Amino acid sequence: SHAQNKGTLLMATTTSTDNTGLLEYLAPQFKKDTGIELLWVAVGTGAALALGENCDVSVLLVHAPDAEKEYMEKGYGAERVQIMYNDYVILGPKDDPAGIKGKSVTEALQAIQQQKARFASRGDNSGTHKAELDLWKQAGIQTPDRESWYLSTGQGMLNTINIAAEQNAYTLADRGTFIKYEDNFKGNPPLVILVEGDKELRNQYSVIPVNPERCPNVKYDLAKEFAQWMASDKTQKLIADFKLLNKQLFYPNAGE
Amino acid sequence: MSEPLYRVEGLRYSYGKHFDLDVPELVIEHGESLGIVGPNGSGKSTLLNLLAFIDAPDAGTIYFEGVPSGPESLEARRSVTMLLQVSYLLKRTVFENVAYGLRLRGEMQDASERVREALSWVGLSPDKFARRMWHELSGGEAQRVALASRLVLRPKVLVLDEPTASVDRQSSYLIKDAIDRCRRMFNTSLIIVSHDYLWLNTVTDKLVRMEEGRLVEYVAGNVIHGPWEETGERLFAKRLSDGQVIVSARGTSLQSSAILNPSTITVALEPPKNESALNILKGRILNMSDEVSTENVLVEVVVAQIHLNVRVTKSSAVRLQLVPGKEVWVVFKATSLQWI
Amino acid sequence: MSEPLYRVEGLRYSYGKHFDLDVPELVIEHGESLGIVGPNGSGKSTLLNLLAFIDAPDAGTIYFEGVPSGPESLEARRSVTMLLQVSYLLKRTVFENVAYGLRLRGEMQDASERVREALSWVGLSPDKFARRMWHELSGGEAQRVALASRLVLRPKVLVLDEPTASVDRQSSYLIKDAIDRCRRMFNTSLIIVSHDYLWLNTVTDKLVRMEEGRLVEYVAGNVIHGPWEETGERLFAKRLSDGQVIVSARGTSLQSSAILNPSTITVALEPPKNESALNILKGRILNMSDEVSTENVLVEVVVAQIHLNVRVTKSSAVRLQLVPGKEVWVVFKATSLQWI
Amino acid sequence: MDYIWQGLQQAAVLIFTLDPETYSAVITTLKVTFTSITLSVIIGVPLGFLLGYFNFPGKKQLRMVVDTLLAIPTVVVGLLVYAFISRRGPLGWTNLLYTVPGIAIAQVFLILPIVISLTATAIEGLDRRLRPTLRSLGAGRVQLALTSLHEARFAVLIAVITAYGRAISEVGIAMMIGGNIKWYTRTMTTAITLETGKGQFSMGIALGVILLLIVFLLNSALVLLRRRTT
Amino acid sequence: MDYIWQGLQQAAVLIFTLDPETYSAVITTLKVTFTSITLSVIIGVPLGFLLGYFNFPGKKQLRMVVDTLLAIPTVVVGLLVYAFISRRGPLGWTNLLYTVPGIAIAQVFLILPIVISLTATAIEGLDRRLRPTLRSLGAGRVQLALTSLHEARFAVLIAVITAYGRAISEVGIAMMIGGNIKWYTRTMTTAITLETGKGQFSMGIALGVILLLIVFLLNSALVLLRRRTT
Ligand SMILES: Nc1ncnc2c1ncn2[C@@H]1O[C@H](COP(=O)(O)OP(=O)(O)OP(=O)(O)O)[C@@H](O)[C@H]1O
Ligand SMILES: Nc1ncnc2c1ncn2[C@@H]1O[C@H](COP(=O)(O)OP(=O)(O)OP(=O)(O)O)[C@@H](O)[C@H]1O
Ligand SMILES: [Mg+2]
Ligand SMILES: [Mg+2]
Repeated sequence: SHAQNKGTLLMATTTSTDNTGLLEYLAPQFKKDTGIELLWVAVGTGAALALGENCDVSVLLVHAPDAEKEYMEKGYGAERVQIMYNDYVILGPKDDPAGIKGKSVTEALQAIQQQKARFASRGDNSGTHKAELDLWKQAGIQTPDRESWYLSTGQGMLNTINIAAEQNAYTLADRGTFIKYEDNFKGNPPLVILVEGDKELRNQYSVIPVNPERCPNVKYDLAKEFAQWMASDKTQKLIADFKLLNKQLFYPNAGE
Repeated sequence: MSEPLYRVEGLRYSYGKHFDLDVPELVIEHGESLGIVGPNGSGKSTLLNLLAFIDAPDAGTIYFEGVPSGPESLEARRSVTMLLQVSYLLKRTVFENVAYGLRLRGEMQDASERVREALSWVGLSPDKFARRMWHELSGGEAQRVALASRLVLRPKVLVLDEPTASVDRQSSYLIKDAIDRCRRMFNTSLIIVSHDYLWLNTVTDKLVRMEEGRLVEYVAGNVIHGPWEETGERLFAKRLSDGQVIVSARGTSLQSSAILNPSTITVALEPPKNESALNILKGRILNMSDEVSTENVLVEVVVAQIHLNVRVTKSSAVRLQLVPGKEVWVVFKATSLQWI
Repeated sequence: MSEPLYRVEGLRYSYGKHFDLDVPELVIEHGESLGIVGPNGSGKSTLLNLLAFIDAPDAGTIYFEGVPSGPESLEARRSVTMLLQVSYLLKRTVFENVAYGLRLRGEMQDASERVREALSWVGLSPDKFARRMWHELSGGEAQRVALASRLVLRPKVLVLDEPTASVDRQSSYLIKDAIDRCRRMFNTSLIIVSHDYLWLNTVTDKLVRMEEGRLVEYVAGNVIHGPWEETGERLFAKRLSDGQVIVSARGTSLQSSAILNPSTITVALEPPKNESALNILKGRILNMSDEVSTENVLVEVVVAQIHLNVRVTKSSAVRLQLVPGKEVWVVFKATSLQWI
Repeated sequence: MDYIWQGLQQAAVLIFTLDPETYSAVITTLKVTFTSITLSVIIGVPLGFLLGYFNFPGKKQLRMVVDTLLAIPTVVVGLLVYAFISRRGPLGWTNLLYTVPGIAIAQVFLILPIVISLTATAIEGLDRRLRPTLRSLGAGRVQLALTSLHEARFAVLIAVITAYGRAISEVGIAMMIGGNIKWYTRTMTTAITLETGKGQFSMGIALGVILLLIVFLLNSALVLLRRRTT
Repeated sequence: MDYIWQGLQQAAVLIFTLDPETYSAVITTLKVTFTSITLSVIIGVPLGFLLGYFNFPGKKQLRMVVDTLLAIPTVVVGLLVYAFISRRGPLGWTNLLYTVPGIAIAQVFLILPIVISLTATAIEGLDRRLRPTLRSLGAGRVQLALTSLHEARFAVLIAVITAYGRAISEVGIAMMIGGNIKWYTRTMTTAITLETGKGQFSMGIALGVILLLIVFLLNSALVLLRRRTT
């Protein structure tokens, strides 16, 4: 049975959720369950947070835990609901010139730096970029900048993967986008996963309804309903079932 | 109305340092027909542009029917229409060009009739030309279309800047007829510039001459330009290409021009003896033309490279058996030249 | 050289259905000076464009010094230079305009001298004008700059389309001198179109007339245009505005035009009696001009709205005491009119 | 390489199946660009006329500013307009953000300089005799402007076509102000960008081909119209 | 709203501290756009002249195609060029991808239609008497073309300025073909897009202001140059 029409809810999100098709997959179900039509604007993480800060959207779906925390502290968000994660992987050319296959993240990054093997960085302050910066720090390497082997692309994930592929470079990517990328190449892409599975590589997504006290115009009720719906068991199952090339892209972890 | 059509006071216009127009006074009456002659660059077109309210003067006022008027007075501007020296047709058909002014005035009811009429006035068959595009015309045809688009407006004042340049002789008389018809039917006043004195004479009642930005009395075309040389006897002299010399009383500068009134020149068949006049020059008659509605004939005499117009009565022309091609002597005094 | 300057064979050019130029044959010799007259729209400019290799003919060949030439023959195009009827100046200074052709030919060594010279030929002081921009000129000045930029090229052939339209009378003789100088100094041949017969007569050796796209023998300007009416006696008649009638032998169509040679007309002081000539018309002499280098005078007689040129000898002009303004009778036969 | 070819095929499929997503983006694109070009013509052609026709002190400087604005990046326009119509901006109450009229209005700022500058150039290129001719025939101010524009109609039309091309091909403003919301504010260009971002290059090409086809049809319609009216 | 003001301040700071990242992006931008505009002028002005000057069968159709290409989105150009110069493309061996010359060449496809179309319009707007005048003065083919362009110089210059504005403000090609690689192929516009994506709106504005300042300086230089040469 269809719920009655309750209007639209505007969300700002990062490009990864949009590009993988997850939202396209969830939105009709959300409408069916709640009568709310979900509309979203896919932008960079920083821009998504800024849109929330400016009261232009009612809810956010983002993945940059540190920035999110700061955002909450400033009182921009009403609450932060953890929804799901996927993980980051280090991709590289099939012939793996720096020989990082199977190494730990720290060792892999060190090898890349020592060999001056090319590495493509998002360089756009996105969740993925911030995670990458953390990983360099953990590996005890000062963040490379003007190194000729370090390419800061300032672009979305998929474009950065493409650049890495063209340049025979390594890169850090979220698994969801990589699977999508693999799909584009009918399962035979020039870049392959070389490092995966480390604990440090987790990529957490959260929903943040915008604080109605700062922004009286936002549809806080609908935003809350969306957060609850995303965290509900039914939706968590839906997320787990979302697959590309028969591979799971996101791992629900609401309430963890 | 007691106010004249135009009353001009202290009119000035200049193009940077190149040229100054200076018309301290000018009155044109209703229904008058004024011809303006003068050499190239003397300011005729500049004056017409001011009188047709196309440009605004730098100083001075033009009273049109008693009202100070200028380019911003649409009322006045619609009473006066001007044919530019190098006419410009809109990128439309001939019909649309001629009808354009009517369209502006919202008088399109009988436009088709009026356009056809105006075209035939200037000697263009409406059936042949009305549908042509603006560029499908010869030079003279284009000029005539431009004229038709002014005549069709039945204006109070028709200002024409060389209407017959590039028009063939036969058609130029056709145009004269068209202009006369306009005068008769709509009591249109005329201000016409032309280098064709003969034609202008037949169209206008009154002629004035423009020289270096100033209006001077009409003196049928004898301007003797500098440079001059100084001679011992307090005189200026101009040496002609065949060695003859024109002498004049001293002027202000060796570059000045002087005017020689055709009535102050006499024609003789022999070089006169015991004459007080200092200038006795040999020349040949090139042309003789009727000064319409007077008893005079204008005789154009070529002296070396200079063309002098001499006014003689018809009877003396007959008495002296003047005929084009004949060798004659022209005689005038050194003091007859007036410096401008 | 045995080959003439121009030999034209079967030349044709048409603008859609509006107009056809048809010149089956034309020869112009080296150093010749040809004048072309004719009414507006008769195809004069079209012919000049072809002779100056600006446009290509639809059919026929122009042999220039024996070589078939056209717009693609740069060599020929550089030997011939043409002044357009409505001249166009490049958006540069006067100096640059006049020097442009020299620049094209890579003859800039003594350009400054040559430009100044050419400007003074057309009566423009180089100091005053050389630095002006193209739009800082009066109509006649612009025309003269355009002419100077042709004269400076010292061309083999100078093609001029109404060089004196909008030029004042005095300057038109200056231009004649400039053209003559060109002929003398560089043996330049001339092809000139003008509506000013008088001036043209003094510049050219030979005149031809253009009518409806065809060259006809020169007949000093008497063309009597249709429409005609039919009369009972196998004649065509044209009623003039004052009621007088011109009669002619039957032509092919009531719309045709007829040519009346000025030599076939006589002037009389009284209406002749017992005359076989059918046309005896009353008119008034407007103008008399010298047919330079002949013993004749051209007398322009106005009969109603029609202007007829009549050729008389100087001696009969004197005998009849002809003078502008005089009333006379013109007499010609119905068979003197030739249909074209 | 292959994706170009696939893109062409896909374009055909999208057209013949009347794909609803594509159809929606086409409609949005047309709505946006018709609005923005109409506004820009209404505002820009008169301003361009004034700039080209009159001489006044500071004209050169003004012209230079307009010419400089030809180089304004779409994102910058997006940012500026966003600053005003964002909820917390002074015009937040207009609710223009993420709407079709919002994109159109922002595009006006992008293409107005093109319309103004090229119209001014068209007017400046007119024959010097036009102004005195029109005055001599008794044209008032407005009639003078209209006829001058009519005389320059081919150049003014190209000004409009160029501006329209800029509007229909821009993506920064449509992204930023429209938000690329599916079924609502997704235009052809934001859709192309999205598909490209997803790596669906052939789909990007397909949509690009459809966009150009639309423009080609519009241009053809214009030519027919022009032929019928002149 | 605040970020506009902050952006202006930040622009001043970036300029006065000669910020190296900004400086690098400015240099890259100038390199790219100078190359692309030079190539486009060399190719486009002659083609525009031919299109505007000659009448030939199919001219109208050709013109319509060029006018349509005025509306080609930058991403589509990026996709097409990418297809050729990607490593797997037929021109992969040129190694143009992610290089400054690569961006410049791709931009040529974007702005060539502008140069061609506006040049053709400029030529078409010339006085009908120009052609016979030049022929009568003995101009050869090339001289005829050069003088015609010189007569239309103001309109041709605006064509070039418009095209340059398009090149310097475009972002899709610089992103796709240049890759926005910091210190190498990051241009002003890709930097602006990046900052905007980061939510650093004031930085976006700052860079936008600097971009416009540069264009303003270029335009002023052009005006001075023009004054000195005419
Ligand atoms: N725009 C201009 N800038 C500078 N000087 C100009 C300009 N227009 C005309 N002049 C100069 O002003 C003077 C008068 O020009 P005007 O056109 O009134 O002469 P005109 O008497 O009509 O001559 P013409 O018989 O040649 O038509 C000329 O000497 C001309 O050189
Ligand atoms: N582009 C054109 N398209 C159609 N007809 C034209 C075109 N140009 C000229 N004509 C026609 O061709 C005829 C000849 O024109 P041309 O210019 O040669 O005449 P012309 O003898 O020079 O006349 P004018 O004394 O008026 O200069 C005219 O009847 C004119 O209407
Ligand atoms: Mg004049
Ligand atoms: Mg002609």
